[in-house]
Amino acid sequence: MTQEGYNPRILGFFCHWCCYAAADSAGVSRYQYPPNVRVIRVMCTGRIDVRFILEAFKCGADGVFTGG
Amino acid sequence: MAEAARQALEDIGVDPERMELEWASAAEGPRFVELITRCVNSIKEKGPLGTESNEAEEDVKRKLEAAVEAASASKVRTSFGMLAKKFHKDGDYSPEAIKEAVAAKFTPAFRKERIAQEIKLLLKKGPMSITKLAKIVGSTKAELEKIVAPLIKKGILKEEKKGLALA
Amino acid sequence: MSKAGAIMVLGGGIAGVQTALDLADLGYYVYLVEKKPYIGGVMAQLDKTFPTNDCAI
Amino acid sequence: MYCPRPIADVYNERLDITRATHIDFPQAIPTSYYIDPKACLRVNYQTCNLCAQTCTAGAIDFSQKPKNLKLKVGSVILAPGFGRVSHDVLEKFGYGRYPDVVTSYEFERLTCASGPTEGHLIRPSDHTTPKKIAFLQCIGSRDVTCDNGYCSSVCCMYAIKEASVAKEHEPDLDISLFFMDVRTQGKGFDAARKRAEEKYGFNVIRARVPKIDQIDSQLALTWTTDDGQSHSDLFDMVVLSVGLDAPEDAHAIADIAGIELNSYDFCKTSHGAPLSTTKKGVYVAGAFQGPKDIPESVTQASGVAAIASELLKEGRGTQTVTITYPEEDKALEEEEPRIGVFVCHCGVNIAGVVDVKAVRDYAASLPNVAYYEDTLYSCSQDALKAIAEKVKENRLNRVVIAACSPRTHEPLFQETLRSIGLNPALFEMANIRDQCAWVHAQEPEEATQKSKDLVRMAVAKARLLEPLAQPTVDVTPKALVLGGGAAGMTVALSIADQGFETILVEKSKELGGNLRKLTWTVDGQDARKILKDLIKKVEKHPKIDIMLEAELESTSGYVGNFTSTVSKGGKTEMVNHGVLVIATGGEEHKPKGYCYGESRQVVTQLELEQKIAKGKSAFKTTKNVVMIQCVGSRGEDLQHCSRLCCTQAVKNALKIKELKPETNVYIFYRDMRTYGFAEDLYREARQKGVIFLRYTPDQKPEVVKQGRGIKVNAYDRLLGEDISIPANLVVLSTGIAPGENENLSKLLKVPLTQEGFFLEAHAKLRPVEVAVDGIYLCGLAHGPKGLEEAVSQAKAAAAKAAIPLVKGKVAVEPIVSHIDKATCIGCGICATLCPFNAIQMVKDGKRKKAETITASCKGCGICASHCPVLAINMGGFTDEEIFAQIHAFSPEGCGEELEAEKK
Repeated sequence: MTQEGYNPRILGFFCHWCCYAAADSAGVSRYQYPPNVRVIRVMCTGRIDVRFILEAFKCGADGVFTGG
Repeated sequence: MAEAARQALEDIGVDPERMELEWASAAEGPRFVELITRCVNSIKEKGPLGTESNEAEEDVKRKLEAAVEAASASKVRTSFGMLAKKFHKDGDYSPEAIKEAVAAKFTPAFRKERIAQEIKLLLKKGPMSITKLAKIVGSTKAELEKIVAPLIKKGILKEEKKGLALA
Repeated sequence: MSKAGAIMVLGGGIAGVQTALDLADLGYYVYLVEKKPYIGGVMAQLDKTFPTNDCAI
Repeated sequence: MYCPRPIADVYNERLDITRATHIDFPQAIPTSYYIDPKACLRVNYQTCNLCAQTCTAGAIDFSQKPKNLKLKVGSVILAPGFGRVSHDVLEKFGYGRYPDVVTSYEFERLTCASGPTEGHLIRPSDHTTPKKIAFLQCIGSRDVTCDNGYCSSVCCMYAIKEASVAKEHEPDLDISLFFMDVRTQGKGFDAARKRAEEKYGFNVIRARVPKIDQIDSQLALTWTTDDGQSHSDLFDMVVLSVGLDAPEDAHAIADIAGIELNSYDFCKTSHGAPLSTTKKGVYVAGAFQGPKDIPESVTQASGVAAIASELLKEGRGTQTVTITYPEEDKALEEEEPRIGVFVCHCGVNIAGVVDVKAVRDYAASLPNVAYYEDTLYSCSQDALKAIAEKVKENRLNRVVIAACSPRTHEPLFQETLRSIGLNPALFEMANIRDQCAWVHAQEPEEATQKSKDLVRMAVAKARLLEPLAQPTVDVTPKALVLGGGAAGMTVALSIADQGFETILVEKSKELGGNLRKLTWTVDGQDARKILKDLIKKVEKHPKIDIMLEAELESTSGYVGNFTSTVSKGGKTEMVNHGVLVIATGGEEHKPKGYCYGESRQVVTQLELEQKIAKGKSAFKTTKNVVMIQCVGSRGEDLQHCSRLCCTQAVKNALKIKELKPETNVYIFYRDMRTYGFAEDLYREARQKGVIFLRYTPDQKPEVVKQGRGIKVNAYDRLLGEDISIPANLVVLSTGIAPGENENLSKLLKVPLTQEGFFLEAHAKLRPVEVAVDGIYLCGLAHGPKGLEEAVSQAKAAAAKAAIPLVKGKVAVEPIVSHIDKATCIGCGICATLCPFNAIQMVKDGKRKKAETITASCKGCGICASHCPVLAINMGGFTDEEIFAQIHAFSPEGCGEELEAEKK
């Protein structure tokens, strides 16, 4: 069912201490991964409110990735 | 929080798996890359928003708008807060317990508020009959009437011959 | 003899610079003496450093 | 540049030409041009003077003469680093004759983005890209012919790093590395070596290449491997991994400072006091004390700071100058947002993938952006100054920098903002390097588009940023040290000597830890005397309170204000302290197999040392001693290499030969890792007849019972056949396993590495600190190391731990929760959920309201996301800011007007 050229837009909420740090360490070792994710850094996943996720979809996100 | 978000998405016809909650520690670069790649591919499989409920983009947007409003309403947020407090106290954070508690306490409150908000948005374009409203909103007529009744009493909505309308 | 509050560090490589920083934090005035016109010693000539591979400068 | 006088560019290893007036590299500190007095025509021949005339700032004054300054100082610290291996050693390998034979320094400059070739790896002879490269190890090291008999400890690891970087530049390079032993014994080094070998497919050859010949444009190498076969091959380029020599002016320094040097002209020190020279008040740190890697140099540097601080306790603070920051420009901050956007090239790291100019021009189109610019290295000294000036000139009150990760560089840029009177919270970073350019290298268009989106989101958030106060909190001037081994005692002593109360908590009923099991140190000192002195000093010290048979129950609070409960003999004691040092040590790994435990003749190295301590009588019947290295280590029970077992084995072997020269001693090894000056012991052992046999993991020696005795079967690589040695004593060199760190790690929220040791904040730059502020780490708890390194690390931890105690105040993170009293309905959800109990319910009139304890708040935001009436907002991460970022996420924006109406 995947149309060719369909490039999903995904919003990521990354916790500063863990997931954001994991993303940095993936960068340092130059692992490659698809560029569809845009990241919003938060101090902890606990900060993420259900409103943020619904708002993300409302603003055109096809997927939300919350990383703790 | 994630379970509440999933059930909220389900309520408005969006595939809950579009929202992922994953854990990757500071030292787990490779694991992070797998998670992201898998997430991107799974969303690619699902296609753009609204594919699963084959609704027009405009309808999906309206449902999401109503959902955000509902998630900001203090009644709904209090039920969410109390839930978190209960879990904090008895400490049973197993997925089943969370799923069941959210379904019992949070989702009904959320659904009621979401439908109320969606009705207000729909009626902005003019009056509409109960049956049509119920179909769009995705609820039974009875459920709709129960939600609409207090709104009429409070004078937010009024009944006209063509159906319901904003007061 | 009152103890002086200043210390001289000979050499401005990674060791000299780190000692100077720590001594300043510990409340001492530091004279950092370096032969070359820049500090950083050999480490400044390195391209990347293990393990994080960010630039050595 | 106007200077007509060309000279060789020493910074770039003479691969480039520069002028007498030059700056070595743009990020040099101090960032000013330098006139080389030896080369300058004006200074030597009183001609020219071109530069003085053209310098608009009139900054050149040739009348300046070198002046002698007399400085009154309380202590001198020698950190002159190391010298270069002499040229004649390099000439043996054709260096100087064949242009494609380069040293490892030159290789670093060739691969460096700001180097003479902008990072393109080329052969100096014909500037073509090499296809086959050979790395030769131990050049000017482990080589008695040029009296550098020691091992430089660093070349194996840096060769593998350089080879990996080369493969990144030219993926289809064929690289061979010629090792004698592969000595990658640092923390995490072995794992990195294995990963590099698998990922890049280096061929590792165990042979020492005697000489190199040039055959038309290529270099011919011949070598023989230990199975007797000889090989030869052609390479496009050969890199000589040069070792670390003593500094050229070592003798001059020694005479002036009045200190003694050791036989290799490095500074003479002892394992018990590795940082003190032979003269009191003069200390040494870094490579001048002995060839070492950057993490050890940094550790010793902090260690020396502790010793100097102990010596000059009374002089502390008498001559310091404190920086004062200009008053915050409140008016500017209240004005409507004027954002400055700086997009960084980061050399080739970002600009190599992302079209930086396009991102910069895109930023210009965003609302409220009053200034935009791209910078080559925005984190360098000169760029920071330039950014500060632009912010002042254009009266900017928000700054967005699109570069690397805020986790590493945010404090640096915030410091620049503070220095020009702008609140550091008015700053946001877009991570277009670690999370964009570096990970989408093959997709430049998407990476550029992603960078634009990230900049748009950062600007959207920047628009709403508000200044945040930076409160400071007092520090309890007391330290808590966990673990009473060599490291723990050294830390406690050092902090106490620096003038602060210290509590030393030890689980067992006596101090000493693993040091109790040693009799001699590697450099022959009496370990038991060191132990006795340490214990005496600790017990006698007025400022140290020892708690034996005690364990930490719980710890709460934050740097400067910890409260811990320690249980001792059934009852618990509350302790308030400012800092905490983890020195809980490690254990000797008990091996499985090799008949250990089944026969009294199979012992571990520590057990052997205790046996040797009994003297000759213990070896009456011993004729054959067989030692086996890496038992249970490097991939068996323990993944890591424990760094000191080789040196320990050689030390014990020499002791046996001393007691009873006619004993035969065999040592089976995978890599003899007697790094640093311990190489001399390895040579001495060979001279005394100890037989060293190499084995590979797939042909491990086995210990087999034979009637009442035991024998060792193994494959001898030199003879090429199986051998069997009847042994009276088999000694297993087992590694160092971590103590049970799990519960302490959970208790203090300090992460562990995969091997189970504590994870330090940064391997190179913060080796003795951990992620949690106010908690420090040293000794075997950080990783396996010898006594000398454990003592240096303990002193370093003492220096770092003393800093908050000396300052007396600690600045608390500005990102805390703010509760709006009017909206709060006192439901108490936030207070219950807060994991740091940083919210309390207070009486406000007759109703209850929630209130934040700013000092304990960690800024996680759980309260904000669970407040039913949205009364709580987080500094720097308010709901509006996050919503703004979500809206900026989609290019066409989404219902801004709805957003306005909702507020």
